[in-house]
Amino acid sequence: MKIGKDKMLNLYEIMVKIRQFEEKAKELFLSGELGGFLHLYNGQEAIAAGVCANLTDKDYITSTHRGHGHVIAKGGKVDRMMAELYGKATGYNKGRGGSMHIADLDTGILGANGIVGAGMPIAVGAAFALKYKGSNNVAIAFFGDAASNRGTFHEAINMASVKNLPVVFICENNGFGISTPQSAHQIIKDVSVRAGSYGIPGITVDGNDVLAVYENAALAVSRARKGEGPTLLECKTWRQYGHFIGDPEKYKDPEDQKKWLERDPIQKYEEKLLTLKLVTMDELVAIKENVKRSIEEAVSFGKNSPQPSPKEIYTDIYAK
Amino acid sequence: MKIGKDKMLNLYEIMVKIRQFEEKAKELFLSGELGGFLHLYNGQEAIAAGVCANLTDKDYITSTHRGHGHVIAKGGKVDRMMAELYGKATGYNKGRGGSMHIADLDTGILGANGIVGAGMPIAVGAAFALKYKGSNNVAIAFFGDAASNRGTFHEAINMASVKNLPVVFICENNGFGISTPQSAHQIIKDVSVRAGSYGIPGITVDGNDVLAVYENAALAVSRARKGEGPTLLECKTWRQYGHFIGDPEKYKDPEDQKKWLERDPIQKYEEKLLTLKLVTMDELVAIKENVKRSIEEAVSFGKNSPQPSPKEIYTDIYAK
Amino acid sequence: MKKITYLQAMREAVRLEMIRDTNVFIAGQDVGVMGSSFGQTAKLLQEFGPQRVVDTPISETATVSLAVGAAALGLRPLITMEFMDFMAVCMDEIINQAAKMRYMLGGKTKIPMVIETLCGGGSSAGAQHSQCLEALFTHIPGLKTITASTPADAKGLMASAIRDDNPVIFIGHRGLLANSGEVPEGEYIIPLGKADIKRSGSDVTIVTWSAMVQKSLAAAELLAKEGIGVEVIDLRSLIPLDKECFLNSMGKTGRLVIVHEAVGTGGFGAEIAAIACDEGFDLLDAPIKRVTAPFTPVPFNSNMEKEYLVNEDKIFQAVKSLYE
Amino acid sequence: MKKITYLQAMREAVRLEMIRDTNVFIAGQDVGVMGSSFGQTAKLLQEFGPQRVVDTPISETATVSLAVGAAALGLRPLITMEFMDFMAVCMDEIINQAAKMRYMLGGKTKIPMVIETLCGGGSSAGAQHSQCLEALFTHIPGLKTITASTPADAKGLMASAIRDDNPVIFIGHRGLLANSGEVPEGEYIIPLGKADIKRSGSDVTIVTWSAMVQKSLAAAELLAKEGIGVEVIDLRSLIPLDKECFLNSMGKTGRLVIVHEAVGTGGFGAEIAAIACDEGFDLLDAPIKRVTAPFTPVPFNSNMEKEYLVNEDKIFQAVKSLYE
Ligand SMILES: Cc1ncc(C[n+]2csc(CCOP(=O)(O)OP(=O)(O)O)c2C)c(N)n1
Ligand SMILES: Cc1ncc(C[n+]2csc(CCOP(=O)(O)OP(=O)(O)O)c2C)c(N)n1
Ligand SMILES: [Mg+2]
Ligand SMILES: [Mg+2]
Repeated sequence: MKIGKDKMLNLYEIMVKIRQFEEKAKELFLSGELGGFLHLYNGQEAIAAGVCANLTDKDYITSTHRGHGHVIAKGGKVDRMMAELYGKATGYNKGRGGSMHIADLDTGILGANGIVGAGMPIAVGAAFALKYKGSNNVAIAFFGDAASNRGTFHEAINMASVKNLPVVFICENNGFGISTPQSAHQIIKDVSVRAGSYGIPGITVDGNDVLAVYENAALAVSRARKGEGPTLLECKTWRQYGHFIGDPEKYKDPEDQKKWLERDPIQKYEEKLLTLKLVTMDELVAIKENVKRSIEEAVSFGKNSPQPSPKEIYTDIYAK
Repeated sequence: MKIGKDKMLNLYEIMVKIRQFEEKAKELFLSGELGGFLHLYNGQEAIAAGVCANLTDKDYITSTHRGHGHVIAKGGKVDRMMAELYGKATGYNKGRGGSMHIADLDTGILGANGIVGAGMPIAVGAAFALKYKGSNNVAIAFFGDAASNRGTFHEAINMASVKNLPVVFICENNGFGISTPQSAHQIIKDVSVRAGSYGIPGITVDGNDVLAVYENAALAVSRARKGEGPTLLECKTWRQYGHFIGDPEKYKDPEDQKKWLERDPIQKYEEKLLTLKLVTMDELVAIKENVKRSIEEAVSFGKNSPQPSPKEIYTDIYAK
Repeated sequence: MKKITYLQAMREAVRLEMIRDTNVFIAGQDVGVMGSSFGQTAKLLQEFGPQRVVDTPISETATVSLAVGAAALGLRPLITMEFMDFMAVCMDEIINQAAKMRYMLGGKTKIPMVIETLCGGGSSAGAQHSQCLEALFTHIPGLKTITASTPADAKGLMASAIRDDNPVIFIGHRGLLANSGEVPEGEYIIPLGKADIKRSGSDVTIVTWSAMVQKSLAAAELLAKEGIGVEVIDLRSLIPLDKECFLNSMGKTGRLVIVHEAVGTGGFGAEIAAIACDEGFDLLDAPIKRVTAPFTPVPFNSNMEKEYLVNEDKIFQAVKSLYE
Repeated sequence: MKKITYLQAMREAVRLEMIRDTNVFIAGQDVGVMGSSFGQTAKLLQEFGPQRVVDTPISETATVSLAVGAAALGLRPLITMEFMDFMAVCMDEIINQAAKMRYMLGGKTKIPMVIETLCGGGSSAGAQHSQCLEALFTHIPGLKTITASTPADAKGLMASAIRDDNPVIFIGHRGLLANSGEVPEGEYIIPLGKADIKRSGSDVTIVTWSAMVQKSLAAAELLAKEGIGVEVIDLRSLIPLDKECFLNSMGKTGRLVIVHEAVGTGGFGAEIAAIACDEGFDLLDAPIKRVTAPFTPVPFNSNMEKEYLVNEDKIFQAVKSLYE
């Protein structure tokens, strides 16, 4: 797989953007500026970045409760996102959705989702429509290891397989569903083996290696674009924080946590870029600084945007 | 696997009993004596017979809309069943359930079920209770090929696997869900491959060969009894009639129908018993005659039993 | 006007909308070769091909969500669910996804989709194949919930449902499928949210829908003989609800009886009563009566089921009780 | 009496019942090591072991059915569902299996099981984590549906729910978890089906439940200052329903206001109104008012959510409107 320097730096920038967005969101949440629930994506950045780098605005994704990373990688703007976390009128959902429901159809983001496993079959519906219209665009469903035990996983993938739809199922196996370790929710080690139930390819990759994710997602996306049907791609990773901000994480083994933090996807990628001499440290720092500015702008955009009128709650329940 | 003559004849008798029960039910339904929906088991007798021959009254089964065969094989009495088809007070459900809901907890029959796929996780619950109580009894879930695409299939088997429960999942793959051929509802050929998704054994057997079913079910049941967890056993078979009585079956290829009728499970087994010289034709005829008498008695029991009082509908909604 | 059956009318509306708009497609179990269990989609596969008449696996959650995703991208799915009871297996997809998506997105999408289903008892189909569960949907903002009592209504409302830009639950009734009646040919649209006065009268208002319209009309006939003039209002659309229609009628009659096949407790009839005794309180001369199924599952035995179901006599008695 | 929180009271009841009857077990997501997201099952794993405190995969349909099967075999499962909204994913298991099994079997089994869930808004949790969906269950014969507004009620009703031989939906409220109050120590049972008069008054009857009890009491306080005596009835158990309690109260007051957090249309408040304007018609001096959420999904923005939720002022205004 050939990948140019621009793309490689782009992957880096996106991962950094996700990381900084999440750190800022955490800070704002802990200081009481943001409400609701906050599920952070830290540690999993390579997956959203690596997968979405294969997509255009005309491809679609469905996301999860842990959706910020997917939205950023798919082209969501951090200011509109931050405004949505603030519940402001300028947010992607005009303040009506919040962190768990960010969506933007213009960039192909069908939405984060508060119901675990609900996004998968919606992505199948998007893929159905793309095929129906004769386009060669694709749909991507992101979901977690624990979500792979919901009936929707099974029904969605079987439907996609039997209808040969252009959809890629991305399992982000971070080893936990809230406090429940993978070994307590399924006895299989690799979620990708479940592809066999639907006669489709199933692949497991290192989800902390953005290039591995990128390359394998490229293959899956290209299969889908060529009309060869769905793929199940599992990316092994680690949730660096608790399930939500506020979770004391007592169930985590500190050894595991340590081991995985040493394998931080951004750190690892930085090292690779430097080792390959593709960039200088200065370039990386410049990227980070740039991102930092954009996140700061996003925060002030969110903070300073107007509140929606409370009376707006009575609108948009029905179309027309 | 050793199997004595008595058991072999017993298998035969049960298959014959199921067949005759179904033929009689069809006749009564077409003549307008029975109401509701009627889904017949003809052609699949070897499965219920072969599986249930491994069970005692203290083992449990959950069944489907096509449940008569399972109930008979599990020890259900044909007179109480026929009375239930008639909706009579003496029926297993006092006339409140009908064909699609026959149940009898005393013989471990947790019930036919009108919702496709609903029985599987209920069997898992029974298995949970059996393990909880420290017994070595098992639960069996019968279901069809098309039911294997419901989310309940996935959730039930994963739950059984991760909790290591004593349950056996019996897929009766008769090639259709109503009019939809297997190839149109899933691209896999063998439902048993889905066992891989749960790290449990998956086996496919000829569902028209009662001894093959018996032997493989014996292995699966004994695994479960020994605490070794669930098995997925797929039995390939054929629904000799339409989905329900009244279905014109235009979707069936007459060639397939012909081919499968030649492989009728009862016919084949008769031939085997005779070839092995285990029985004489006279003995077989005697069994059939006996069964015929019992079915006739069942019909007159059903017909002559009292109607439940309509006012009874207001009872038994709640316990106590 | 041509006389056709309720079933044919439903199918005709679907067919005409499919001709009119290539974004309309059907997905459901056995909709193709078999034309569905009751013939709802007969021959549509031959006319529109497998891309637009899509047989699905028994995977209701995936099927409803397929519609949600496809609708968000501009298609207009019609999903079939042969028995309303089965909708329990895909409630999340209906009430948490389809119903809420537009709102949660700040109004920046629409989800035009129809779930066509059949409800109703009377054929010894038992507790899991006979329910009228409209009340599970009328409580959910974002859904429209409609019913039809005649072939003409079935056609006009189905066409409107398909053209509507929101998720619509179209609830047909199995017991009405074979009824025939005059139905306008060609394009025929009945706007959602308009009730229909199926019989005029000035003494008592009956508010009802679906198969209970016929039973109410039969009871009204009997009551007329006793000198009681009954106005029978067929709500047709439960959400959106045409409350002006029944409040107006109450202004005339001062008496309200609500008739539905579903279980009474928590049924949609309670909502009608609640509106009536708030907004129509001053119009009321008598208690509001509901004639409904009792609070029990649907029994199999046909005598039991008769006891369970609403019939003319129960309606007749309820109306008469207002005069005691 | 000891003062403990609502959350502690729920947990205490569960714990005592687990000590009392070894057939009682808990199954749900993260009930073990984590003790559930809000601490509902804290330390029960340590006390009762993994056989009786069972962490489940995210498989609600399998979990509810596990309870149904286990209950049919004589165990007494308690299933936890952290947000009531999630119950949409296992509706078939609740309404078509658990609720109907006993009836369909001619009464020859019982299904003693509890689903413990939490409802309610007020924390910007959004449209899929804030709903009050009791009306989806109160319409289903075979289920009992109960709520609790105080720590003492939470304890007494939870204990009864676990001892009940039927499927019970126990609906706690997230907004009440941290409230504390006096709770009897040791075994404490409140029979299901008995409403509780939380405040006496002779001018207006408020029927309410769950977190709206507190709001209603607050409004009653304000109304008292205006000389309006409000009787606040906490239904506690919706099914079975203690209609005598509110009909009696109406006999005294002649005025009824119903307050609930759920969406009004098709909410359980409609059922109360429907009963009141049938069986209590002659007692009524004024229209029946409902104070509920509007017909919209729950918005995220906290000002919007405030606009959405019922509060003291809305209740106050509704009561006052009866005097205009
Ligand atoms: C149907 C449903 N059940 C339970 C929940 C509560 N819940 C939210 S996230 C979560 C864990 C999800 O784990 P996983 O799918 O692995 O994703 P991760 O959180 O690890 O990213 C649970 C149980 C829910 N939102 N929806
Ligand atoms: C959830 C649900 N969806 C659809 C149906 C309607 N239905 C009844 S039987 C059936 C086909 C079942 O096929 P399979 O599981 O292969 O069993 P078979 O009928 O072949 O024995 C369908 C679609 C139902 N009862 N429940
Ligand atoms: Mg996870
Ligand atoms: Mg089949």
